[in-house]
Amino acid sequence: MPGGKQKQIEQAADLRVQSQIGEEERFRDLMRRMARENKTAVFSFFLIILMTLAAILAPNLTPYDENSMDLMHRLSPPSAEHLLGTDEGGRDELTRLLYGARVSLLIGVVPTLLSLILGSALGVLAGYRGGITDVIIMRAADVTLAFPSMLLAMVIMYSLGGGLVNVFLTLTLVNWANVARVVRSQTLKLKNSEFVEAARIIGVSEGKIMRRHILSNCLPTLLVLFTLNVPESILTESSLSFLGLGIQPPNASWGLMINTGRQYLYNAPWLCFVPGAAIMLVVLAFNFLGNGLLDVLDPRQKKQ
Amino acid sequence: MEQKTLDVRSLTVCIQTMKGMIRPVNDVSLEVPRGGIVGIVGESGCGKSMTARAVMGLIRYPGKVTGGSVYLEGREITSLPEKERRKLRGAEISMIFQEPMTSLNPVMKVGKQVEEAVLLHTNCSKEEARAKTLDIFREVEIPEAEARYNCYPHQLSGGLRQRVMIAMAAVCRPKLLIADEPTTALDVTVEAQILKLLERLRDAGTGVLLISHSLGIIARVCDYVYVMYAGQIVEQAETEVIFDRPAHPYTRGLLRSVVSLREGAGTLETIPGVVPNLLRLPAGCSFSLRCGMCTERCEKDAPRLLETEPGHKVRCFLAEKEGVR
Amino acid sequence: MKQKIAQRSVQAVIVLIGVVLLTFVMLRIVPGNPIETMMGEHADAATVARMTAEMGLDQPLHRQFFRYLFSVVRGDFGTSYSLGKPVSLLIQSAFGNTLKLALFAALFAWTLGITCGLICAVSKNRLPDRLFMGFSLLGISLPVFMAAMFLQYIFAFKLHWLPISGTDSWKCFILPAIALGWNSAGQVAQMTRTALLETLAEDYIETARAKGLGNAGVLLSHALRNAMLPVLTMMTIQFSSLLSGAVITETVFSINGIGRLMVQAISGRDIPLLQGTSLLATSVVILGSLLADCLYSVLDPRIREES
Amino acid sequence: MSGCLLEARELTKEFPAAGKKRIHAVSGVSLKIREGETLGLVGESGCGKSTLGKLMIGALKPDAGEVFFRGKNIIAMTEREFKPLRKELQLVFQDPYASLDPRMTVRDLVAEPIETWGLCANRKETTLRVQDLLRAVEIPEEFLCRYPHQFSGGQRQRIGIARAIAADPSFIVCDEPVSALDVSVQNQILNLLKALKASRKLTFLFISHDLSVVRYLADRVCVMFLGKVCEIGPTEEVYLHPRHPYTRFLLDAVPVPDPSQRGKEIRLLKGEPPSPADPPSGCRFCTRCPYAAARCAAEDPELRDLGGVQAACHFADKAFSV
Repeated sequence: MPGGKQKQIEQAADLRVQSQIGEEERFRDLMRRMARENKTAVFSFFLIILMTLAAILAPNLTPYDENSMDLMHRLSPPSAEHLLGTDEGGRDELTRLLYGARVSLLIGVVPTLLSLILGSALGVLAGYRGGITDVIIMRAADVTLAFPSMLLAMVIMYSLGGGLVNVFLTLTLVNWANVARVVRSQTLKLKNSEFVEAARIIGVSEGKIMRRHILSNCLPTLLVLFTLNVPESILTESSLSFLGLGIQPPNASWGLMINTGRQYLYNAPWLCFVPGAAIMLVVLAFNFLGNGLLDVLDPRQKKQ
Repeated sequence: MEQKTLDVRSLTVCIQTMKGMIRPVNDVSLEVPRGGIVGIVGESGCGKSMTARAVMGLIRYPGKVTGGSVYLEGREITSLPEKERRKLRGAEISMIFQEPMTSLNPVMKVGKQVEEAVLLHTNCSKEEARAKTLDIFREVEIPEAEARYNCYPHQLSGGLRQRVMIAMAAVCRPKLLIADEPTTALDVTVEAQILKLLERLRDAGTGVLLISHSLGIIARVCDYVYVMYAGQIVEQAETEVIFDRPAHPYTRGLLRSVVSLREGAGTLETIPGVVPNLLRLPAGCSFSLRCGMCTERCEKDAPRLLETEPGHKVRCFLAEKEGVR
Repeated sequence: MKQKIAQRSVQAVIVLIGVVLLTFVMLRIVPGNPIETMMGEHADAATVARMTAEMGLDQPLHRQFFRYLFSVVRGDFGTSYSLGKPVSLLIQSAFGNTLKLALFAALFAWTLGITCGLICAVSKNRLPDRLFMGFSLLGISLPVFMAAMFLQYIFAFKLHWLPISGTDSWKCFILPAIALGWNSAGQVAQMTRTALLETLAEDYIETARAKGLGNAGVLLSHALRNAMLPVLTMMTIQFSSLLSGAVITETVFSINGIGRLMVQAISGRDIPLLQGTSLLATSVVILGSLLADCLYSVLDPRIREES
Repeated sequence: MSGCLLEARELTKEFPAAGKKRIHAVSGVSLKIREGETLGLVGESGCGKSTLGKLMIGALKPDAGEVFFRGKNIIAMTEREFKPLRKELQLVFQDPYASLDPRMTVRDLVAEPIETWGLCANRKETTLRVQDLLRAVEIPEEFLCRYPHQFSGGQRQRIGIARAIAADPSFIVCDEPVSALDVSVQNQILNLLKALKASRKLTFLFISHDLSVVRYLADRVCVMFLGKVCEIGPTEEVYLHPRHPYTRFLLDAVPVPDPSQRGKEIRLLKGEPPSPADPPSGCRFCTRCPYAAARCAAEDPELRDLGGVQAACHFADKAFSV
């Protein structure tokens, strides 16, 4: 997660807690407002849907098989037959790209969801319980955050070994701390907010307060974290695969495609730049969407 | 004729919002005589702060002054270029705000913040500016002025911060001081001190435009009062007149709903309903929805501000009739 | 304030010990004996056993850990399995290159980022703002390796303006620094914009205007200093993301730096080297955040008071 | 005289503050609240009146002292023992914006206490009861499924009140319930509170910084300064014949909407209120009090009975010429 963003998410969340002002506080209204004001975000949203569909329907969209080699047509440049050319094994690049999208999108979404669940559970617990629970959880988060994310991912991948499931695990372990920190800081604010105090005075039990009043008020923030963490996961995985530490062949993620294409950078540059462009497009779309959400959920924007 | 410090004529401010155009200040005319305290009173959202900002020239996008003129000692200032306007701000007109907690720069020593105004508007050296700052600190009764000069805002109490704000506003001896709810965030005992300070400035010849929601404050210090409702002035008169014979139903309602300190009552008077949304103002009189004496005419036509007796103007059809009679 | 810094330092040391423990455990749970992996198939059982004992790998894990911790405190990071040299020596020779790369990249990122951020904030929601913000998002979304390869392909391979790889002259660092700084520039730009816009909406800005200051005056004497405070704290995260990016950039441009050393350590299953480099990288991040904290409390009188 | 519902004995609460200081929010406060009365609690910001309110209903644990509810010490109780009393002691908050969970509908908000205490057998009954409550606070029933942000400040405060009375409490602390509202709306809420008190036989602790509002609602009034009680007694008596110099100055400082008083010289208190983190020794008012003698700085005055009114001033029985 880009550092500045995290800060902004935290601040926006804090402000939402402090000032439940405004007329359009409901989520549905906010989404409508975003749709109205931020066309880029809407466009990005549909782009993401489109890419997801393309990934799911990959077998129906291309006549070629993902893994069938055709050594006669190695490294052929883009043509009518192979729209994006072929790779070093003569496989159709477009087909590989579509199938790679499955892996890459999965890698974006699954570990992000896992880290959100883990991070928000630990964050709420740390923030609400305080004391020793808080110290232990937050020190663990500090240790995680002390690592440059790439380095932590490399170390974990090294000890777990390659493969899809391990990539999921690794990215979850890399990302949870950020989520926990944001959720904790929001929980601290919510815990002292009047409506939580009101619930406590009414006699609502702690577990119910955490679920009903705190976690549900964290949801918009979690949504922003989700949209901004997905591209981060995709980027980290592609970097890992680029170093040969991520997905193992014959599975294809976009990062891995770039890794293999790199050897042919000078005679078949499309093998690098096509999946690279795909990564960029997806990441950009998620970032635009996430920023749109953040803007619309940030009460400061409304003030002006 | 009495010398006027401020003369505002038909000032209108528009804001283009997502849901349409609103007029938080609608055709407002007011005057502040030299050495007088004039009050604007109204509930939240009635446009009193916006009027003050428009006079200062501090309306920012998406708000816009769309009409009217402001004369400062006979000189029209709304048509001045921004650069000229800026020279007036802080020197000839200055303003203090409601929240002394957030109105001072947190990372700058308070002395420097006051000094900045001096350096901006006079050609004096740093030493002279510092001396002036310390003088004004003593004048607004900041104890241990030298020590306070080097304090940061968070080290001062609310009352002291408001004094610093007043010092900053008064340091260049402005002709007009606009005080936007200067005591709302303060305790009553401190409030009384700050009001005293404003009276002292008035005695020194500064015209003061005091904005408040509290009739008590208005009664205590103002000579003349404007009552605002939904962006318009609905009644204006000398303070005694307003409290003695209010003519507009809204003013009457406001006065009746003041809870008395002196005697307990059975049930409190209220004005039914809430302040209307500026986007959905009624077609006729803007107060018609909450008015107990609303007639058919009130719902259709908007009344004008008419003089019922010398110095007493009311925006109400009922008062018009009385005036004729 | 001193007390607060001391407190934060203690915290930093605790985190650092946590880091050592985490890397230690992570690297020891790898299946297989590292000595066997290192020596390959030719190793006979006796030699492996001797080497294992020599390196203390036959001892219980907690004793190994404390042994390592003590030697680290003494400045001894062990000997690299794959390169046969002391880890501290390897790190020493690589650190200079990474430092140069990171400094160039940071310089690039901060100048570009802050300038863009300022332009955006001042022209909020108008064309320059939209343009530069789109640009900065592009920066954030571009994977470091793509930027690196793209720059290398265009400016070194096609145009021959700059060297493809190496560390021989300062010219060699231009492309890697841009590739590495690109990402951070986007982040800095966004942060600067947000922080400045937020500051400009504060009440004391209104006071400054009421005082008679113009746009430039307000910006210079009131808004910038307050806005730069949160931007400064970003330095922490910048250290971290620059180091992450350095791993990739150094690989692409064949720069002998810490990042490349890490990649080598991983491909050579070289535990002491990996541990040493990780420790260095995390220390830099932790130090960076400590520095940012100190700076913040120097610049913000409210925090200076707190302790 | 009716029986004592709630009694505080020597309540003390401190909060940690920056730089190892402690904020003395409430210092050794004792007071009794009689069944069915409204006790007004006035004082300036930071005098500990909100903290005292929360201590009285067990929402905060005091550092020292006891609170007796119907003769039982609720501070010494375990959580399980206290639980059934929880619904007897309720609070209406100052800020009608922050005290309602923005993600819940009005129905859910008002139903929460009913469901928590299992007062209704099923959903339908609960909804019926919620409708009754909303009727009691004059919120139209058709707003049942709306969210808090769709209401004005006054309406939100009504919802807050409906929540507080939902479980039929016997004691409610009203913590500045009208200070965030406009004058015209403020009176509607005050009238509502007065009416509810009569119809539901409630006992109020009404906290406010606004002396006029307290005058309207309270049977007795308690004036606090820096965590201590200065004066307590029947409202009329305290307002007409204040014994404590602080009470006098406070009453004098309130701007009265009567222009004939304009220009009349009022004597002002000197200086700023001292910080609750660093209260003066002896009488806490002594640094601002124009009548302070050497004894005031040395000796903390006890609350003394002065003909129905109790005041904590060494010289309370002498007449001051304010």
